[in-house]
Amino acid sequence: MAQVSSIAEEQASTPLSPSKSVTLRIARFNPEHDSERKFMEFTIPYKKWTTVLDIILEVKKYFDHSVAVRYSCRQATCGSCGMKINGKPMLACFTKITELDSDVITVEPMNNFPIIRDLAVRFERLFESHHKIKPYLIRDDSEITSNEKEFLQSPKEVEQYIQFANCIKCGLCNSACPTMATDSSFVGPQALAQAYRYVADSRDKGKNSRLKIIDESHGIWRCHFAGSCSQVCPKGVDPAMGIQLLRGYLLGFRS
Amino acid sequence: MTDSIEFDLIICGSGLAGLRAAIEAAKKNSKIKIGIVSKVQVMRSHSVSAEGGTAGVLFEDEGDSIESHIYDTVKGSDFLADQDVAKRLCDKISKEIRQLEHWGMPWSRRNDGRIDQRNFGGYSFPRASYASDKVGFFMMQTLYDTCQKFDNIEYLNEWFVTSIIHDGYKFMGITAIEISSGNFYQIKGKAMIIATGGAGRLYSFATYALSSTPDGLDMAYRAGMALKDMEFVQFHPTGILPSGILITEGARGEGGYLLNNKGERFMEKYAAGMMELAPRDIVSRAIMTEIDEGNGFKHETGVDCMKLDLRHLGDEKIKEKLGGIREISIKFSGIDPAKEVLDIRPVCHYMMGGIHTNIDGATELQGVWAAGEAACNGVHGSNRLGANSTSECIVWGKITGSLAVDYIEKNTNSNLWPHHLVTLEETRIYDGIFRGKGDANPYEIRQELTDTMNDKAYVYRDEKNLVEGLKKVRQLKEQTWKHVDDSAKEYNTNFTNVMELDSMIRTTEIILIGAINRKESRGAHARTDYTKRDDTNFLHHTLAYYDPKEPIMKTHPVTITNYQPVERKY
Amino acid sequence: MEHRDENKEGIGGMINPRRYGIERVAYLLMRLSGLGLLAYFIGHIYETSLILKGEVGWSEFLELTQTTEGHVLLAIVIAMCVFHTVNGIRVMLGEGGVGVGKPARPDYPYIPASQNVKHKIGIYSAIVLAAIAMLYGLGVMFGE
Amino acid sequence: MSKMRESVIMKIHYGTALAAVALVAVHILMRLTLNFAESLEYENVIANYQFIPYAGMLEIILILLSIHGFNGLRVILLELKQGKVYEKAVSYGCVAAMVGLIAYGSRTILMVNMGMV
Ligand SMILES: Cc1cc2nc3c(=O)[nH]c(=O)nc-3n(C[C@H](O)[C@H](O)[C@H](O)COP(=O)(O)OP(=O)(O)OC[C@H]3O[C@@H](n4cnc5c(N)ncnc54)[C@H](O)[C@@H]3O)c2cc1C
Ligand code: HEM
Ligand code: SF4
Ligand code: F3S
Ligand code: FES
Repeated sequence: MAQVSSIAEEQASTPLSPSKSVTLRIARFNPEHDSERKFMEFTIPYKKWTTVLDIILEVKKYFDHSVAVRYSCRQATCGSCGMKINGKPMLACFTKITELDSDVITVEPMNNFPIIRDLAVRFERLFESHHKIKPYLIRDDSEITSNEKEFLQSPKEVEQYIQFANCIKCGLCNSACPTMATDSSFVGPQALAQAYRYVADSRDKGKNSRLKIIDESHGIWRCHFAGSCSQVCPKGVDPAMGIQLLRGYLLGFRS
Repeated sequence: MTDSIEFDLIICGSGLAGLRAAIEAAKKNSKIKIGIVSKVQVMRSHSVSAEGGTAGVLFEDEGDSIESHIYDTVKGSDFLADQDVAKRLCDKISKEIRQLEHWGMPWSRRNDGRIDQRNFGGYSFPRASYASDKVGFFMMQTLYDTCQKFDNIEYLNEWFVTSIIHDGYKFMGITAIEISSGNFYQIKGKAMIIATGGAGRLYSFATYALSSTPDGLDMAYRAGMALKDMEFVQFHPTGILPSGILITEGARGEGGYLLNNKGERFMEKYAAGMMELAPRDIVSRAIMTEIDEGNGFKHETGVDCMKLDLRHLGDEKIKEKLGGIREISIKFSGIDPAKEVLDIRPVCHYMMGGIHTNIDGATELQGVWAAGEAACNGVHGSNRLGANSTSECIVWGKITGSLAVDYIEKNTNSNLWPHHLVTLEETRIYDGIFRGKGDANPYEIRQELTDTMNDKAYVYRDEKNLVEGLKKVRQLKEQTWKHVDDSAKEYNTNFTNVMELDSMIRTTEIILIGAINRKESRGAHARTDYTKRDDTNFLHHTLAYYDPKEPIMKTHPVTITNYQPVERKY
Repeated sequence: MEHRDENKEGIGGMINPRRYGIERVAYLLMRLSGLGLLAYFIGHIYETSLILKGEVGWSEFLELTQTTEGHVLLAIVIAMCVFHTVNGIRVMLGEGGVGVGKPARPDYPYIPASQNVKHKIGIYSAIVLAAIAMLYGLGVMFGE
Repeated sequence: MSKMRESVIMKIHYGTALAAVALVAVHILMRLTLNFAESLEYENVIANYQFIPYAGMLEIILILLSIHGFNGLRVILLELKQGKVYEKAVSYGCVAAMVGLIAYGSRTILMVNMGMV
C-alpha cells in the first residue's frame, strides 16, 4: 500500500534531505536549586520549515530530557510558548530558524514573568490582571431565555473589536513593555487591550465600570505609548492602539 | 502524608467541555466549590485550535430544520450513532450558540446582523456558525472570560491528574501532580466531570495539540470504566504538509477544490452529489484511493499528497473567512493560498470513541460524568460530521455540569477516604515510573509508537497490518522506557511525558484490538479486506474494560429510533 | 505572600532603545528630556533667585553662563525643550487616541496600525527640530 | 494629591504641558526680542520683573512647570519601584518639592517685583 510512508511531524531521526545546522543555546535555571543561570549549547540540523520550538523539543527528546518548556498547539493559537529568542520575546512555535538570520539561537525565559524553571514562567499575574478588567459582556440580560434570538450586530460592528479579541494571552506584550520592565503592579498591555475589546463591543454596557478599574495609579496611565507591545504581538492585536483609544475615553477625546 | 485539597465538583480538563460545565455548575449553585484541574493552563487547551465551525440550526425561517440536522448526523455516522443522543444534540445546540453570542462570542455576522453560517461536509444546509476560521479559539475565549464572572471556580493550572479514586461504586476524588512544584496531591470531591479531550497524538501525523494524549481516557479505564468505539479514528482530508496542521473543512465549505495530478476534481467519482463537501471518511478514503492509483503528488518531504485549490476564492474572501489558515499556510508552508495550491493529506483529527457514557454523559461510576471528545455518548457513531464536535462539547458540558450539581446537592460523602488507593497510586507512579530504570529512550518509543499507528491503522486498514501493529506495540511496551532521567521536582515534563506514554501504549492496544475485531468497513474504519458495512454482525458499539493483561472486549447495542440503516450515498 | 523574583528586565530593559524601533527611542528621549528639563528648571529657579543679591551677584552668575560649558549646556537644554515639546504634543495626541489607526481585521503578516508613519514622522520631526534649534542656539551664543 | 483619581492628575499633567507650550514660547521669545545677551542685562531683567503682566506670566509658568515636572518625576519614580510606603513617600515627596520650588521661585518674583533688591 502506498499509504505507509510515515510523516515525521514529531521529527524523524533520519533527515530526508541534507540540511543545515544551527547552534541552540538554552538558558537553564531552576530557582529552587541553582544560584545562577547557565547556558547549554546544542548543534541541531534544521530545514526551511523548522521552528525554534521544533529544535527545542529535539533537544528535549534526544539530548536532555530535563529541559523545562511550555508548549501545546504548535500553531500559534494557544499562547504557551512565548520566550526570549535572540533577545526579543517571540512565540517559539511561530518563529522559523530561517527567519532569524543567525547561526546561533539563544532562548531564554520571557522577562517580567517569574521563572519556574528554564524557559517556563509563571502567568499568575497576567491572568489576575485579565480577570480584574472584567473581561465579559456586562449587561443584565446576558443569560438567554428560551426562545430569544441573538443580539444583532453588523459585520462593521464586529470589526470594531475583533482584532483585540485575537489575543492568545501569550504575554509577549507584557514582556516587551518598558513599564512592565520595572513596574510589578502595572496592569499591562494584555489586560488593557482586553478592556478595550469589551468596551468596543456594541453589545457591552460596562464601559464606565471598566474605565473606573483601570483609572488608578498602576492602571492605564502607566502606558506611555511606547508601542513595543504591538511590535511583538504575534496575532496583530495591536494593544497600543486599543490602549490609546481606551484612554481617549478617559481624556474626553472620545465618548 | 499526601497533601490534600477538597472541592465539591472536580472538572478535569479545561477545554470547551470543561469550561462550559464549570459555568453551568457555578451558575446553578454559587455555594459549591468547583475546581478546574488541567495539565495545561486554561486557555492553552487543545480546543483553541478548532477552526471551522459549530453546527446548529439557526435558520428555521429560511428552510433549515432540526430534523434535517439529526438525519445528517445519523447518516454521517454510518448509522452507528445513537439516534436519541443525536436528537438531544440537535435540539439543544441552537440555543447554546445564541447563549454563547450573549456572552460575547464574536460570531461572524450576516449583513442583517444575524449570526452567519457556512457550508460544512455532510450537511444538507449551510449550518456551521463560524467566527472567521478560529471558532474554537473564540469559543474558548468566550467561555474562559465568562468563567471570570464566577467566584466559586478555582483553576488548578498545570496539574497533571493521574488517577480516579473511588470505593468500588462511588466517586471519591482524584490524585494529581502540581507540575510547577512537583508535589503529589489527593483531591477529594463529591463529583467529577472528565473533559480531557481527544487523544490524537497517538498518531505522529495529527492536527492535534501536542498535549492531546489519552491520559484522561486511561485514568477512567484503569478505574474500571469502559472505553467505547475506540477503533473509530477520524482522518481529516486536509492536513497541510509538512506540519499536519489542519486546513479547515470550511476551506471547502467556502468553495475550495480538491485536485489530483490530472487536474481533476476527483471527488466527482466518489460523491458526485456533494463533491468536496462529502463527509470526512468518504473524502479521506477518496484521497487515499487516488494516491494508491497513482494520481497523487509527492511533497518535497517524500510523502504522497493531494492538492487543495483555494485560488479562485480570491484574496479578499480568504482574508475575511479563512484568515487563520492563510496565516498557517504562509508561515508554515510558505504558500499563499490565494496564489498557490496547498499540499494536503489525510491526518488524524478526531476520536469518535471515548469513555462510555449514557445520553446524559453519566459514566458507569456513580458521581462521574464525561463530556466532550473524551466521552463517547454515541452521538457521532463511526464518523463525526465536521462542526458537530464543538457543538457536542457545549451541549454535554452544560448537561453534565447541571447534573453534577444536582448530584452534589443530594449526596454527602460519608465513606471513609481510601488512603490505601492513594498509596497504591503513589507507588505506581513514583516507584514504577519516576524512579524506574532502563535504557530505552521514552521519546523514541513514543515516536515509534505513533509512527506505527500512522503506518498500520491509517485511513485504510487490513488484518495483516493491524496485527503487525499490535505486535509492534506490545514489543514497545516490553522495552525499558519506564524511567525519568530528569530528577528535579519542579516543572518536570519529562515525568509527565513518560506518564503520557504509559497511557498511550494501553490505548493504542485498545484501538488496534477493536479494529482487528471489527471485520467490516463503517465510517472512519475502512478495511480493504472487508470492504462492506455489515449490519448483521457489527451494528453495535465496542466496549473495552481494563484488565492488567489485555483489554476485555464487549459490545453494546445501538439505539435506533426513527432511521433504519440504509446504504450511504452522497 | 512570599517574595518571588519576577525576572523583571529592570531599568536596563526599560531604557534599552535598540530593540523596538524609533518609538522606543522616542520613549527614552522623552523621559530623559523631561528629567533634564526638570533639573534645568530647578537650576534656573535657583539662578534667577541670585538677582536678589543685586547687580554684582547677577553679573557673577551671568559670567558663569557665558563660558563654553555654559553655552553647550544651554544648547542641550534648548534641544531637550524642543524635542520634549514637539514629541509631547505627538504623545498627547496619540494617548488621546488621535492618529493611532482604526481597528480592523488583522491580516497576516500583521503590521500594527498604531506604529504608523504619522507618528514616525512626528518623532523624526521632533528630533530634527530639536537639532535645528540647538544649532541655532549655538550660533546665537557663539556668534557674538 | 495621592487621593486624587489618576485620570485627574494626568489631565492636569497634560493641561499644564499645553498651557506651558504657549507661555514658554512667549518667555523665550522675550529673550530673543532684544539680542540675547542684552536681554539678560541686569537692568533689563529687573525691568521685566517689574512689569506686572510679565511677572504674572512668570509666576504662572513657574506653577505650571513645577506641577508638570514634579508629576513627571512622580510617574517615573512610581514605575521604578513599588510598595505602599515607597509610593506614599514618592507622592508626598513630589508634592513637597513642587510646593517648595514654587515658593522659592515666587519669592524671587515677588521681591524683585516689589523692588526689594
Ligand atoms: C485542528 C482541529 C480543528 C478542529 N476544528 C473543529 C471544528 O471546526 N468544529 C468542530 O466542531 N470541532 C472541531 N475540532 C474538534 C474539537 O475541537 C475537539 O473535539 C474539541 O475541542 C475537544 O474539546 P474538549 O473540551 O473535549 O477537550 P480539549 O480541548 O482537548 O481539552 C482537554 C483538556 O483536558 C486536559 N487534560 C488532559 N489530560 C489531562 C490530565 N492527565 N490531567 C489534567 N488535565 C488533563 C487538557 O489539559 C485540556 O485542558 C477540531 C479539532 C482539531 C484537532
Ligand atoms: C512646554 C512643553 C511641554 C510639553 C508639551 C510637555 C508634554 C509632556 C507630556 C505629554 C508628557 C507625558 C509623556 C508620557 O506620557 O509619556 C510629559 C512628561 C514629562 N514632562 Fe513634559 N512637557 C513640556 C515641558 C516640560 C518641562 C519644561 C519640564 C520640566 C520641568 C517637563 C518635565 C516632564 C517630565 C519630568 C515628564 C515625565 C517623563 C515621562 O514620563 O516620560 N516637561 N511632558
Ligand atoms: S496582545 Fe498580543 S502579545 Fe499580548 S498577550 Fe495578546 S496576543 Fe500576546
Ligand atoms: S509597550 Fe507598554 S508603554 Fe504602552 S504602548 Fe505598549 S503598553
Ligand atoms: S505552542 Fe501554542 S502558541 Fe506556540
